[in-house]
Amino acid sequence: MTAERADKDVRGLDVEAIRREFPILQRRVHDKPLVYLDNAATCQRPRQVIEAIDGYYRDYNANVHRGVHQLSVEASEAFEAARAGLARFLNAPSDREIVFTRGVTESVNLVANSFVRPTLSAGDEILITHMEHHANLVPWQMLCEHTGATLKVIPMDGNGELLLDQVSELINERTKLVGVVHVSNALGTVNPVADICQIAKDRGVPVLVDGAQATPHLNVDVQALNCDFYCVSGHKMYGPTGIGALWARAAHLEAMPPWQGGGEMIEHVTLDKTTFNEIPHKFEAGTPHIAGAIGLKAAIDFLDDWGIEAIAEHEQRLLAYTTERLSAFEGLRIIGQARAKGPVVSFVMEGAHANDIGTIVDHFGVALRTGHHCAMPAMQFFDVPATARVSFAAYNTLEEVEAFVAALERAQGMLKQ
Amino acid sequence: MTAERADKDVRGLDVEAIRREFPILQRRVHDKPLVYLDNAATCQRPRQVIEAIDGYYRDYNANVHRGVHQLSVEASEAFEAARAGLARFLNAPSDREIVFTRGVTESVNLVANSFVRPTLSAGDEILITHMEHHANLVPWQMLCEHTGATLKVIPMDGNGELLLDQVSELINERTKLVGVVHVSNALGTVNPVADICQIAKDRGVPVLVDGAQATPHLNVDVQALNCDFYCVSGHKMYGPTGIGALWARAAHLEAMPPWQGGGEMIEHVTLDKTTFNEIPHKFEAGTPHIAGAIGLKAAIDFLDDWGIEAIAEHEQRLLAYTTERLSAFEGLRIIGQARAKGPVVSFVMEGAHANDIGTIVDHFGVALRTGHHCAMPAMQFFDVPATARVSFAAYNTLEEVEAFVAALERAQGMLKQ
Amino acid sequence: MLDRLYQKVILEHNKAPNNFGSMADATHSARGTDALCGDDIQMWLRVTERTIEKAQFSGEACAVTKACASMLTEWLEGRGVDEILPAFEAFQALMDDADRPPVEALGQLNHLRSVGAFPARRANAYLPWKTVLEAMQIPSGLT
Amino acid sequence: MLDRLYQKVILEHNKAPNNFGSMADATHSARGTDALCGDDIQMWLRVTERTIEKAQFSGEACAVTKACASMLTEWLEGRGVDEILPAFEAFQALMDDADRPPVEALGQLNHLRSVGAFPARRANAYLPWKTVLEAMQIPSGLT
Ligand SMILES: Cc1ncc(COP(=O)(O)O)c(C=O)c1O
Ligand SMILES: Cc1ncc(COP(=O)(O)O)c(C=O)c1O
Repeated sequence: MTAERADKDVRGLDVEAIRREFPILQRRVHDKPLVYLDNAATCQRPRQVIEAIDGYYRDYNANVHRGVHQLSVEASEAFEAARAGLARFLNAPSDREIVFTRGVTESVNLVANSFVRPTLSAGDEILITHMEHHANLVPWQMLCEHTGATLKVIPMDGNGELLLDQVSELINERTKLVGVVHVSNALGTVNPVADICQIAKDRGVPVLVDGAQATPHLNVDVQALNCDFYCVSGHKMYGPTGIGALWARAAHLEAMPPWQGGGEMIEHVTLDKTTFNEIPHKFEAGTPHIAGAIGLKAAIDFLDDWGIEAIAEHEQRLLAYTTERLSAFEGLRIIGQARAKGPVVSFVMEGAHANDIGTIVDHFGVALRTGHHCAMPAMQFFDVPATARVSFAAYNTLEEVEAFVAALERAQGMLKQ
Repeated sequence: MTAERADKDVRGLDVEAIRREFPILQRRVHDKPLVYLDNAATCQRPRQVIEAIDGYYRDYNANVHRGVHQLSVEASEAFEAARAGLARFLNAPSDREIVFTRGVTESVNLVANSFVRPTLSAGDEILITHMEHHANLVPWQMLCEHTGATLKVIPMDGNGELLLDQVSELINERTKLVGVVHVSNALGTVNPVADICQIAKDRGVPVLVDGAQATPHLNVDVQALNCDFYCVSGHKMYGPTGIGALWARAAHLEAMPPWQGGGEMIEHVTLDKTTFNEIPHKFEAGTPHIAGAIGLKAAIDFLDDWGIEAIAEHEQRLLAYTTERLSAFEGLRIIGQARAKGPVVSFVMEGAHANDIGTIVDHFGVALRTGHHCAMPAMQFFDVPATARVSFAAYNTLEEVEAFVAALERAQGMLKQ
Repeated sequence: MLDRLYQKVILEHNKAPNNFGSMADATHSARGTDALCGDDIQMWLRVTERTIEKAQFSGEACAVTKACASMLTEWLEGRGVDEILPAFEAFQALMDDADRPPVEALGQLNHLRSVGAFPARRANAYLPWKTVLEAMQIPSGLT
Repeated sequence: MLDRLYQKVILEHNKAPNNFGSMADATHSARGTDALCGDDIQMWLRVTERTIEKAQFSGEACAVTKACASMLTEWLEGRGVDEILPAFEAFQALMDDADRPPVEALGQLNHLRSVGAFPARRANAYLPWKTVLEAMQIPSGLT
């Protein structure tokens, strides 16, 4: 670590040094420097992640777990080291509690199918929130449809904060699981997950947390949260696409039947009978995304190197500045004004559809996201068809916020003509 | 394309030129040049695949399908171009029939859960073969266990060839699906898939083909095969880890309910009701493995550039030569002696356990696979606990076969001491 | 390029669309949504003997969709039902090939050809068309 | 390195294992399989008053597993049941640290420490131990 980095705590994040780690930031879009503010959809990858993937393919590419030859041993060790790295990153009690998946979506589907489904009956209830991403909503809807169970919802207020005092009423003896997003991708809200867990656990109800937008911005500690399941997507936290994980308490994983069948998840197979492997392998059927896990480990190292608190502090500065600058726009309404927010600003503007805003600012190099952000019920709650959303990562700067604001002024002017 | 490559049809494959495309082949293992003969487990990646992944992360990394900004447009186009490329590669009638998955395992699980499960009842039957990989066996076992259906098996003979004349007897009005591996990873057998499809289709029974070991070695044409489902793994065909696909007839996909729920696979979501997206998106919940799809497209280009027939011809030469050289070993028995074989040689050797062979030849730089190859029922059929297996790819050479044979002689000598 | 997409005529249709509002005596109607971007429109048609007497639209949408719906409703009036699909096909061809000369029969809808350069926005220009085809139950073959 | 794994004593145990064959009057027995590599052994013990009078093994396995089973059965004879787990823990520690001096109490099992350098093969050296622990129903904490 350079001296520059070592004193990051004293003088904040060295954003220019971070930017140099991201090759894509050299890119121009429509002849303007890229201003990438679509980090909540997927963030960019630092050199060390790209090189970790590259290194695997160039130096020790092999299948894992099943080989005695050197490459396979190296690949297996790197793959398991990634599991251990993620366990440590989430402060999980054991590596065995980390199941690699494609991302949050697959993690939730795994819990739905393997943990909840086998015991869910008509009349049972699943409790989620009004601001869930479809990933933590649709699997439960499908399950309820299938079993006759009921999906119930923790409501929120006009700022996008959950009505915490309603949670204990909404939980009853038929509640089989509470599912809550840690940080909302559509509104930015950081939910009081530990409080919700406390309420739920007092009633003996397990809690699943969607951590997609939390791991890049918060110090996540699954033991402190006291949740049962925590879902992660690599591509949201500087890692590769196609990899993510489910953390779950070992006791749950051990009790859960496998979901997908195939190689790797078995111990012994005959045509008549199969016995399954130990956790977590029981849930990892087939050849895993080896390069993805290795790249994810490099992303965790990236976060550790720069320090997630320092990153968060910087992002919060960008959030505050953006919120302030946007408040000067006529007819602009920020959707989601919770007290605790991740670095996400969703907004609508009178006379300017989000889609048109997106297209126009793109021509000034600014990448932002428009639409429902896979959280349609939240859009319906705020009665907006879509929002435009900017979301930040470690490499964003105040100058980029300025570039975005200038582009947004142009968009507003253009659409007002 | 260089002149060198253009005349490949005249004078066969330019293996030395191919080898230069694979960075890992520069590597040394235990101070010997790497001789990688574990291609059936996973093959190595050519530069163009590694660079395609790299290029995505460095130049146009973004989430797909949901963005109006330039990076997202580029990423979406590349992702959909990969789908189109794979459709063409398999001669699928339409791009809409390609669903991206993690690999063959997930593809089979998708068909099991979404196509078969909803209509399977106690007493129904699934018909597979005795040489299936666990990926095309365990999902059916789990499903049968769950529903009371019966798993039936097409037997094979001592050469590892299916008893084709038994297929029509084994199919009856309760048969809901026939599942067959195109090329066996454990035995090498190339199965007469088109014949099996013909028999099954005459009886109105759909057929799923596990193409994991076929796509790198054969010209696959799903329309000529006349199957219903074809499963592919990227990492077996020079592509990245974590990506694969299911090809299925559009009519099936349209009739199938979605399996995993989440973003991308929906059209419209409210807390009460969700409508699903069109095929294939209905089956692609969550952020896909974008880099993986793009890398897979580069792998297909690699296969097209060099020509799969030329590659296959070269591999068949390696197969024949290896078979001949191994026949000189005392006490060595080749497991799987079908007339039509992929470039796979499984064997056992008296007094030398496969595992020990693997460890010893590794120290001479030779990577081969030992164990049950995720095909335990086939091992049981041949009454062997495990085999050692060499398997070839385009970049392997006769000299490498010699190096392997020399190492095997050392192993035999050592274990005989 | 951006100026061609947000040219004056399109922006004017966006701000003050023609034929905007629901129609009490419609014979045909359909809802068209593009959940991804938040478009949600209703196309209304009054058809007598396979001729479109009147067309309107209502709902919320982005500038491209609104401009297209506005222009399309104007274009539809007086047209035969059987003219719609061929016109839509000509419209799509325009999008795919920037060098193609304007199609006279499409009238002011030709202005929308600039959308072709914005792949992420084409769906917006197609939505009013597809919704009309759905209202008339004409299979479009477009997904 | 390879020579240390396949050293003479290990190869001899492999070719002509001691205490090989099933035991009719065993008081405890368990099957241990490592499906991945194809090991499938049965460990047999005759135990009286928590002392192992006799140990045998049968089945098919690779050289490492066989050598370990052969040495372990010799080692077990006359030992107290409570000595097994501590010995196994010492054995594992040996594997993890090539620099550790031999553990006298393990006797010829010390030869197997060379397996430590072959991560893919450790499971083989552990299998006979784990199977004995299972036969005796002693939780090993090892997965
Ligand atoms: C014949 C066959 N089928 C299925 C598979 C499973 O493929 P994957 O692990 O990529 O899902 C493999 C590879 O392991 C295979 O060789
Ligand atoms: C809050 C939240 N949950 C879940 C997801 C789904 O993650 P993935 O698409 O990686 O499965 C996302 C991202 O799209 C998200 O932002």
